[in-house]
Amino acid sequence: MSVITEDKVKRTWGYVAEFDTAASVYEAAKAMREGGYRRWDVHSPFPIHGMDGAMGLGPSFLSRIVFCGGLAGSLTALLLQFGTQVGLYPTIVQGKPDNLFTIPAFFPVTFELTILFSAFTILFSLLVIIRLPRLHHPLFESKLFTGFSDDKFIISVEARDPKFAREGTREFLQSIGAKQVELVEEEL
Amino acid sequence: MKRKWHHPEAELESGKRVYWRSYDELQDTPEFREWLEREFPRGAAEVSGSEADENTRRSFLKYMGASASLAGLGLAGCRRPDQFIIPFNKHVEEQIPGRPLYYSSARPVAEGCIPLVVTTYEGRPTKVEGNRLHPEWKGGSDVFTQASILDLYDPDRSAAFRKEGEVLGADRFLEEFEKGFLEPFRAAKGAKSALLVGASTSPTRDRLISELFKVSPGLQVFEYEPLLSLARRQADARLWGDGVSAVPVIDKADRILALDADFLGLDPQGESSNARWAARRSPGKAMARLYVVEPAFTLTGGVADHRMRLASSQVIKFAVLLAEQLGLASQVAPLAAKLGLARELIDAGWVKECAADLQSKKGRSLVLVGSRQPVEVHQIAGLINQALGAIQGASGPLQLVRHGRKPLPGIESLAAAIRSGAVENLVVTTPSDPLYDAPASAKWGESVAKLKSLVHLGVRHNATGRRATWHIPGAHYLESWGDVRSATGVLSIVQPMIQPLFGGWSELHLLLKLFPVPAASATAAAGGGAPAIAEDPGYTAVRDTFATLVKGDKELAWGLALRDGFSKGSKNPLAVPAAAPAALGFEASALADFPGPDAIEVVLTPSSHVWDGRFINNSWLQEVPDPISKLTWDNAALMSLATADALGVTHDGQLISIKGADGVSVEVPAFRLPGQADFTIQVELGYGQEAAGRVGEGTGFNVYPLLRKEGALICTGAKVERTGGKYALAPTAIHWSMEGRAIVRENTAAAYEEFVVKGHGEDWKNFSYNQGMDGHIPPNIPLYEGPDYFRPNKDQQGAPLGGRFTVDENHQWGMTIDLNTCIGCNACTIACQAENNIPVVGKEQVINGREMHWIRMDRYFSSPREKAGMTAQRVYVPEGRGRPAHDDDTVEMLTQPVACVHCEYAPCETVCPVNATVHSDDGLNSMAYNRCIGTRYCANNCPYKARRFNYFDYNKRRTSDFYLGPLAPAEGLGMTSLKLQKNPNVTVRMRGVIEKCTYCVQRLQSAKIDAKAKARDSRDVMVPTGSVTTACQDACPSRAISFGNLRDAKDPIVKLKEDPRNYDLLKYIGTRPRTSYLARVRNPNPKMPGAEHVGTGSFGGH
Amino acid sequence: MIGEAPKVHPRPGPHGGNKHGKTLVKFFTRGTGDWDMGNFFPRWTNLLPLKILFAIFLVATGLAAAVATYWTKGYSVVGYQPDQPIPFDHSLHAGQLGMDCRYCHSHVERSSHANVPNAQTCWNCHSQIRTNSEKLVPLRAAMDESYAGYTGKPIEWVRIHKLGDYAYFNHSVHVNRGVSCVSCHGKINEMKVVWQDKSQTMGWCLDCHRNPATALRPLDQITNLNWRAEESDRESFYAALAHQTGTKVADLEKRAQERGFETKGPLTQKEIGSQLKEAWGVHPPESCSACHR
Amino acid sequence: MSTQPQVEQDLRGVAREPLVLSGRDYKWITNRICGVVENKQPLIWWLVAVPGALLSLVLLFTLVYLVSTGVGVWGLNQPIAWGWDITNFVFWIGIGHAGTLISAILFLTRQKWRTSVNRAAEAMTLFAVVCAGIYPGFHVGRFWMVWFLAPVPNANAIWQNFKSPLLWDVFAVSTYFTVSVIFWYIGLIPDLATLRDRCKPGLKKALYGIFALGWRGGNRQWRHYEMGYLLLAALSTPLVLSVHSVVSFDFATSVVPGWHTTIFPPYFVAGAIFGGFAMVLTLMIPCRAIYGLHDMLTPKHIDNMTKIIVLTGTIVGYAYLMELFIAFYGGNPFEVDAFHMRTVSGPYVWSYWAMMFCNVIAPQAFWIPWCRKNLVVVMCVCMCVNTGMWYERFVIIATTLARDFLPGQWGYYEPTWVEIAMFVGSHGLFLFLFAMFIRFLPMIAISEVKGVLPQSDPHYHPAH
Repeated sequence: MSVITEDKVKRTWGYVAEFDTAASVYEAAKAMREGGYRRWDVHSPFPIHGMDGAMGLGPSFLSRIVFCGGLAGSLTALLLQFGTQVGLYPTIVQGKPDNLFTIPAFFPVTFELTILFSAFTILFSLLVIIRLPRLHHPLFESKLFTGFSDDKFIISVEARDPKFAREGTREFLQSIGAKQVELVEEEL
Repeated sequence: MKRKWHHPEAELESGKRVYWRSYDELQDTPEFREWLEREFPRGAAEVSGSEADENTRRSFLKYMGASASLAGLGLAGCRRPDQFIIPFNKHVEEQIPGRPLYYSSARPVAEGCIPLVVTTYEGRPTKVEGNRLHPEWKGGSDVFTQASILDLYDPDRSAAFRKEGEVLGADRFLEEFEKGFLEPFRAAKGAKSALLVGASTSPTRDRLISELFKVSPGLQVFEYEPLLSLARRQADARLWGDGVSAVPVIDKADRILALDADFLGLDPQGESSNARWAARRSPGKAMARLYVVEPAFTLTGGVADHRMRLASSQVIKFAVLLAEQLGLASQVAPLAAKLGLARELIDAGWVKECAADLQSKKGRSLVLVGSRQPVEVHQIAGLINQALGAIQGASGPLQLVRHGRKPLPGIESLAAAIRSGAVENLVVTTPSDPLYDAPASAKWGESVAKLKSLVHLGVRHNATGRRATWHIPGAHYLESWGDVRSATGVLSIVQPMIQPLFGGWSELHLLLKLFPVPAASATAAAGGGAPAIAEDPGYTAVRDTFATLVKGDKELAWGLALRDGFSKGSKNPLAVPAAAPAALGFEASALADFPGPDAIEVVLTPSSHVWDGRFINNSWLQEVPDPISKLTWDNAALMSLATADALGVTHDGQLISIKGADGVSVEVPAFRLPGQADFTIQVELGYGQEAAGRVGEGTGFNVYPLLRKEGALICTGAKVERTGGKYALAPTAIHWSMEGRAIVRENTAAAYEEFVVKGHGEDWKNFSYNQGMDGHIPPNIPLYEGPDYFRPNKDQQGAPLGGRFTVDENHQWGMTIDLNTCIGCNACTIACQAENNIPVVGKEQVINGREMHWIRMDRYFSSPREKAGMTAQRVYVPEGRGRPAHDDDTVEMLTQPVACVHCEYAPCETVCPVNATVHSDDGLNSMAYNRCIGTRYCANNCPYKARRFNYFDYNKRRTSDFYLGPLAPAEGLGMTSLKLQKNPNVTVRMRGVIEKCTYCVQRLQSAKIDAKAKARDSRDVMVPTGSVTTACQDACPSRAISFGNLRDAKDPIVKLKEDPRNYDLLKYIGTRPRTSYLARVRNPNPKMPGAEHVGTGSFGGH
Repeated sequence: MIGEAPKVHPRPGPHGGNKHGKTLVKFFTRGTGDWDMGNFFPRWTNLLPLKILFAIFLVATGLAAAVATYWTKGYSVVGYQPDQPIPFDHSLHAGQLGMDCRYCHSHVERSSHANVPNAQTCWNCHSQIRTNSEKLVPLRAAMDESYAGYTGKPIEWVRIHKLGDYAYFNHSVHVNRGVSCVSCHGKINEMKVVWQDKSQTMGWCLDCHRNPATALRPLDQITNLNWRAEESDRESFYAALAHQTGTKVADLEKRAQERGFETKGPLTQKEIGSQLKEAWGVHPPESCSACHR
Repeated sequence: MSTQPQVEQDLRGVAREPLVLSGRDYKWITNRICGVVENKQPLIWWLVAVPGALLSLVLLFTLVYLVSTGVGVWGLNQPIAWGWDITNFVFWIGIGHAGTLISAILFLTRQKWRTSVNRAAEAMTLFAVVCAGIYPGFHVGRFWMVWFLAPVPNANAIWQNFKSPLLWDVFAVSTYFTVSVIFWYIGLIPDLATLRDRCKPGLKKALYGIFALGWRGGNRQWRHYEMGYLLLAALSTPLVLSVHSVVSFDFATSVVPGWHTTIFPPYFVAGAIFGGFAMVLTLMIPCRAIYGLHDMLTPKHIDNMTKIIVLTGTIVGYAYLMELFIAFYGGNPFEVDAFHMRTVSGPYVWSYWAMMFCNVIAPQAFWIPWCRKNLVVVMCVCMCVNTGMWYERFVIIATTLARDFLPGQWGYYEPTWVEIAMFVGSHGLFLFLFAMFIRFLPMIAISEVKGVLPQSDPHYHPAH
């Protein structure tokens, strides 16, 4: 499904459809899901409450990764402190022990490093999961699309979706309440 | 991977001034000079003041022995600059690079000497300590002696021969001096010439002067120092005959009455009085009792059992009243008639009980009189002492020593002779500065103007030196040969440690120059040895004298005297007094009235900083806080609170003008202190000099104008009023009260008897151990056991905690400070400063509260009224001074040296984020300067506030340049010679690091290393008992500081730690300090008025 | 409106930004023109973050490795081999001629410093031997008063080993307690020109202070730089040690066994060191104040 | 204030007032908030930014002077080794708590009104932590050796002392800063996308675009994003509490009477929230007026925050009294004396009572509804609290050190011009950074405010 224009090869990426209100896009999302679409998304200026359910998405699995990150932080901190204070070069400060009993003194740093590692895990795993940074995206070719960051609600459907049909999908989108529908093509 | 670096040909700095000189066998050979310059290129570079070198020099300076180190910052990759090691060409005997050498010597003082052992590193004397072998002194020194080493290196010392102010080279000066002064002098056989010398007990000087009389019969000799007690000499001569002085032997007295006599402090009498006094203060044994009558707190008054504050001019009345009580009424009758109100104003009960107590210990009682008291008081005291049987030859507390020196006329006679034209040429060698400190009666300025020529020999280029026709730089006592007798006559040789840094002459050198050319002493050849030493002509003179004084093998005796620091059996004989001295004709002069608001009494005292002014340029002394007022860098008019109120003085530092009886007026800042006699103002002499040097410039106020007559240090009838001005004083302590906390603990001898001697079980704890909060410390229930430094490591691998940390099984260091014998004299503070390279910060920084002394002498006042109600003295006066709102006769002074106490559980350690201060295996709280980043958290968390922070580059910059930072001149000090004093075994700290007492860890380490090196393949690595001492311990004149190895059962410290008086400062916090204190014991006479308050300073609070 | 074909612009291909030589700055600051719609960032920017990440990783690793290698005393100090005024050959004197270290470094057993010898020490022999050698000119200038170039100036040796000014090392305690010269200075007896052989960092000091057994040797072998534990005779070592400590050889051997050493075969440094440490009570300090004060 | 009658009406309305007034829609919100960034800044902005920049230079100069010359340029001395340096550190760190706290705790507790203030508060947090970090960093004697605090392997084979509260501080503060930056940045991403999409191509668009990371606002992103944000909030909450607790450990774990107090951690945390909210109000009330944000920063917001201030102020007051009571009841005379000298007889009594007035008395005004509504009163009280919180730290640090165990080493401390200049300079830096924030970043979280509009509920129908 490629079109050759001048010297460029273009490929149809999909459709974007614009909605005016959260309520309408919510209903439309339900319809999309019921319509059997798989590769589509709802773009909104803010996270719409209940949209996950409407789109049929489960809860995020980010928390499990972060737990591992936090655990790594705790262990790093304990290892660093115990290793240096008891293993590598024990020193006597204020008659405090240089064995297991000294661990309570390590709690603050352990705690902080747990948080720090967790936070970094959140940041980096979030970026990986949502595939950002990605500065160039076919959706940005669309005129309609940028409205998502202002006051519009956008449903995008990818051409790769098995249910995608050049005309059928447009009509479907219009039928579920899209105010405007635009074909998005990407250059190759 | 070997890489080669090619270094450029080293440039030899030739023609630069070399300070590195020493009397050593090979001294002054080219090798030696080269060695000195090359072996220590950094030292040499500093001496030569090379800016380039200074710029590359690291701030952590270490004056290493035979190793050169000129470090750059040593960045990676870039090679450090090449440094050189320059060994001697020929070996210098006994010199091992890196090891100190110790020599005996003595510091001459007016009426005797302080025998010393001097530490030298490769020819540089760095530290003086009391000579423990000396039969009379047995170690110990004083604050001036400790600081005298700094004078040696004072860059502002007189360094040039001057003719009429113009600097001449030594050779040219000698030539012109020979022609211009010496030849005419010799030709005239001393006619119309006079010699003005300081007080000295040097047999060689006496011999030279008497020989000089023979060849120069016209010569006259005078003696002057402003603080000599002419009255005492006069009284001694009248009472016991010429050439005899009465020397108190304090440890033979059971009862001592000090009449305005600070014999433990600034008015020393006898020998080693502090140690002797301390020896008699052991509770449980027969304790001596000390009564003090004085106008203002002195160190002696501070430790007195009973103290009466009484104007100095009224002490004579007290003496008369006492004499009456002791049955000498007839002798003092002419004075008794003039007592006036004294019978009412002086507490009769006090006098009576005091007299009774003295009487009760007949033969063991002693009355001492202060130097400034008039001759009458000395005479009365002499009578009393005789009546009390104090004079019993060698066994009595007062010994009549026949020294045989003839008294010399004073400066007033000299001035008269000058004005009359009898003296035209004057040679001044006195260590004082007559143009600055001569009494008004001498009209010295006027007299000097009449002189044809004035020769001045002085270590300082002072006012006299500036006025002199011929000024000769003097040699420091560590630079010159000499000899000296102690008060009882023990002969010591003053050995030079180094050639005169600035080419100065000793007094003997100058005297010898006055002889006709084939010098009298040159006839006696100095035996076969050491020709090089003969460079100082004093050497032969001293040896000649010595030869006349000893019998037997003179060579051996000389060697022994040099080694031991004294000549055996050289004590002066004792005189036998007439059975009863004839009634002495008292001058029936009028006795001064009690001072009042309109007629204030001004007492001029020696300064605890600058003595009579001669130490004005000694920054250590300037900065050490006065033991009582805690003032630094200045003198002030000390007055009681009542006096201050009467004069309208509301804040310390307000300027007052003191107008003497004859109209002379001086301006001084006021400073209020408790315990002073009302309407008596005490001011220190010696300040406000114009020709002072960079350190002393602009410090303090000159009160010598109030000195109207020689020795007239008590000025009555002065008018005092505020001038409206203010002056910034720099006291280091702003609080008087212990706030009811049992910090310095004391109790009475009776309580000791009750609780310790006769007590059972834990009764002893009631004496001092349980004072304050320590009586109710809750039990400590730890989760884990802390390290036990006294439990043996199970195995070399094992540790008390199961961790890796092991303790040193041979050494655990500990210290006790006996507050009973510590009088608070500061000798330890200065000794510590000298030993540990502690910088001076200057007055501005002292005002900012940043003094660096590792030992701080805390001083508190307490009185029963304070104890009665704790709120009474919690009055905050803006400017940060908490003032007790009381001042009464029962006020007591308590002193306590506080340094790092080396807590086993040290709060400072746990808070350091970078492990810069941790515990060592031998129980030290060690401080790694090179790891410290300077968060100062440790200083905050130290309950003893013993940590000092280098807020600026104190060692690198002049005190005036601190705020300029890097903009200040790179070598801003202009004081390079001062660096030669530094102890090479102690890091010189840079800015931004904390420092504190280390227990002289350099000494401990070197002792441990020596023990190990000696042990070789044996396990016996314990440091021999008593072989390691700390600097403060060595310096303490009363042996209050004990230090030792707690793991060595033979060490006395172990016993002291078990003393019932032993207590830990702030034990409540649970820091387990290694330095503990022994509580003070006062020995009040229960019959005395106010006796119930004595020794209760630490009672009542917490 | 729906389905309107987007405008097509001549624009860089997938890798155009780079290929067409546009600098990033130009790219970001290009004028608005007709770029009001469409992707602002070219496609290649999508890979940019990964590339940057990778580059940072590479640079950081390289930097760390470089610092760890070159910014250490091991690199900057070890191997320092300056020219000396006299090319004194240790391999000849201490090696071939077998002179004891202490002949020249005479105070090493008494002082913190191992002194560099006085010129007199050299002169003892070299007033007789090789007096005319070119190499010895500085010595003659210092010592030989009959020499034309006599100056009396001492010889300036270039310092090789230097610790921080705040570290107080003491030779005497080491050489008297079984630490050989070779432990810190390497095989000087094989060096023609001396170089620094060990980094002499604090960590390096501590390695030995924590495990002194790795360095201790019998006291008569301190200056024998060729001594090897493996070549020592087991029986005589134990006999001497037993004699010195007043114990039985059997006890010592039992101790060795307890420590896990073979009691047969050649001795090892570990075994000797551990026995000597025990026998002499060697307990090197790890406290700061041992070396810093 | 055309909307005022409307507001009044709304306030009189039923149960919950709307969080955004005047029935504003998405477009309006976008335009209004982005407008602040896109339009020219008003004169007053310049009046803040330029002096702020100049004062930052003063700070820079004093820091150079400090490091090159020595800590002695401050007025510190022997008993008082910490003065304005650590006072300012704790002060700024305290202020730095409100931001993350508002973001995190209010987020976790579903306080939707946070959306209007959290962005600015978080920015304030960061800038305050920057200001705070300067002090402990530079207060050390050898600044060039500060890297000793970092546990890196080194040739000396020595390590840090992990038992030191100061080292805990290093970890806590740096963690706090890092996590706050992450939290703030993650929150910013959607808004940066908004700005990006509104920008014309150019450098600005490039920068916003880069930092927006190509955000497309798809729900498949939002769901992870929301989880990430929630987790960060969950982590930040204990972090906030821990940081000031750790800061308080600097004092609480010491032996100094007046510091050695177990009440310190909660007391410090409450104080930090207290001071932080006051600072948020101090900054937001002017911003609201200048940039016309009345409909988003409603009286309800201010009312809520003043209530928190009065609550935390009372907690702090309780802590003050409790300290005194424990000192009295504990019977440790050193502690009794320490507090006696703090409150009655010491050299800094005035600062104690200044603190007492500012922190405990002044906020009591907020019990009265009129005071909570009157912005002048609110501003005055907030300024009082800002001052009072500074005094609190000064009282704790200086008065305690000036009078501790041994009267022989008691002292007095006053700041030098360098300390004063640094203090003023750090305020300049703070204001400058805040002005830059206003200028370049959306000061209200656009997407979050949109999210709390009634029409954002997918089940919202205007008819009802």
